[in-house]
Amino acid sequence: MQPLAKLLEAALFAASRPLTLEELISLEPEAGESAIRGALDEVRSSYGDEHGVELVEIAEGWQFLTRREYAETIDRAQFALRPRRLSPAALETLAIIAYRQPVGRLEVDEIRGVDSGAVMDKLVERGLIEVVTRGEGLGRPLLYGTTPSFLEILGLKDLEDLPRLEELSVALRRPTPVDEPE
Amino acid sequence: MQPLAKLLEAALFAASRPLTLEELISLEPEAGESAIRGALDEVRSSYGDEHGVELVEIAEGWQFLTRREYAETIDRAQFALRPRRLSPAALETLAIIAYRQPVGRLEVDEIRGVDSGAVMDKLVERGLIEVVTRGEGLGRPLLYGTTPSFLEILGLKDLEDLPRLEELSVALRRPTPVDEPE
Amino acid sequence: MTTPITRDSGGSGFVVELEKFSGPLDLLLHLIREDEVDITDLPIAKIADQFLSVIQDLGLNQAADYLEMAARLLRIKAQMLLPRRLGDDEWEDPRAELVRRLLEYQQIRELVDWFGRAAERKAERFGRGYEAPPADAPPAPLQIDLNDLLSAAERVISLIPEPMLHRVVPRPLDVEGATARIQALLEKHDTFGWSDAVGGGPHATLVDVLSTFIALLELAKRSALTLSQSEPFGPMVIKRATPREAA
Repeated sequence: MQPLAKLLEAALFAASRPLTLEELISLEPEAGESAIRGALDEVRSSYGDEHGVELVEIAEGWQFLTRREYAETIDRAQFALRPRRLSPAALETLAIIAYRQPVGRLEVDEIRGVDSGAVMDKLVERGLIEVVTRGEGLGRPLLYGTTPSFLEILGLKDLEDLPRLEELSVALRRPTPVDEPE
Repeated sequence: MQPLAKLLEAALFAASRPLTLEELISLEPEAGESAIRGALDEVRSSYGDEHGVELVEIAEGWQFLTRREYAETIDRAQFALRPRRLSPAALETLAIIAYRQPVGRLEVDEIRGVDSGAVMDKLVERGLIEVVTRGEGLGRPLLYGTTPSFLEILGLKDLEDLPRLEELSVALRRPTPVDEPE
Repeated sequence: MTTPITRDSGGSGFVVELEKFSGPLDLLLHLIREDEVDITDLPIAKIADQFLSVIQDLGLNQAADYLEMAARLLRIKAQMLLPRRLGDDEWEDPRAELVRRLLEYQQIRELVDWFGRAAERKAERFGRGYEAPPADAPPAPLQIDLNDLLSAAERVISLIPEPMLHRVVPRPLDVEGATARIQALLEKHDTFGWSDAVGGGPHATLVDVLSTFIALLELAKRSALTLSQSEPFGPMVIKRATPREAA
């Protein structure tokens, strides 16, 4: 590709939205419109059938898009592209909520000794916890509990299936080599 | 390009962050690792000097990035967001965590000689560090480590890419300019 | 944050910006560089005096981190003055710990420069700017191992000094009661006054008043009634909403 075409390619790739011809011209105003049009053609034809992406003219301008035939595979893999395991912080927060539900954010913060707001938001987003009610007292805080999908993921029938904490404390207190980074 | 290479190209193009080999394999699990590696090579070599973007190994994965030479033009046109700069305090904290991970807040405070809680909270918020485990001892302090996003913002392949402390020995020499290094 | 402060020190004349220092160690290193002295053989008396005068000038003598360092420097300075016997092998240089920290910190600063440069270089390359809207993919098959959850619970338990008891805060406000009372009044009267609504006459407590007030606002919000006052601080008139108003 010519330098001008390579510049357009880079700009179209980095842009968060389709770029209009005017915007592309503004990248290198001295080049002039016809040179930009030519360079745009060059970019488009270099992404022919030989590539997994193509330069597409859509209503608002030009944009690189993945070819339709790969869209489904990529979409399907999307979830796989995200980390599937919870961080230690998320697990701790989840454990507190599982055993103390319904429980408010302040109480979780207090037990963990750190602000847990962001972690809890993530857990809500992932559908593992949800607001189940409001507490009594000042400001009627939102109280959280675990969701059915939490049980489902762990393969538990209901919350009664969770091991009781008393057993847990005794059983796991010392000998386990906790906190081995994976 | 072969169909598998085109699929990888499309996926890498669509992602706005680096994809790990594992993630690429999950696109087409039946293909197997070596075929994926081969296809990855095919994609990389087809984006040689001939393009405005290139496939870069970064943050334990691969990502298409624009070539450096177009940075200024793209920046000037403001089509793309430039990452926010990190403050010296944030960089200092990151440096300590990068080299000492997993490391607790107290140790960071001690090395820096100042309270680093607020800075660390910001870094967690920006996804550059995360709690990786809890330490032994009193209060079982949260221990932090760096995330792939940390590698990404510095453009590093992995933690091995960080300069070795021995290489920094200049800093340990006497600061007086008259002292010739031996 | 803070305005830059210029300080002229003797002949060397250096300009100090407060934001430039990320802490007392940074300031200390700065002084050492200015004076071109040997870190490993720190002229502690001189450096301590300079440190004190700089934090005084910059108003940093209010900051705990800097004060702590100032105290440490003065202690080391005093220890250096203590007589020691010749050939005393046991003698430990009181500066040793500070020097170790300074060297370590200097290394960190070196890394900061490296990190800064690396980030600058990375910023010259852009990733894909466009993020496709999330696909309607099936929900992520998140994996949580029961053992992981249990050891997380165990970690949490180990943090709790003693079993926590639930504090049940009694809820003194009786908004439901007040609402019922007002609704009963609305059945019978088109209009009534605030004191009717509160009920309890002279025995009404603050809790009664608050409960009634919240109930009235709630009912007004639900368009069950309207509230009006003829003048500021005048008596409140409560009126049953007409069906049209309620609609």
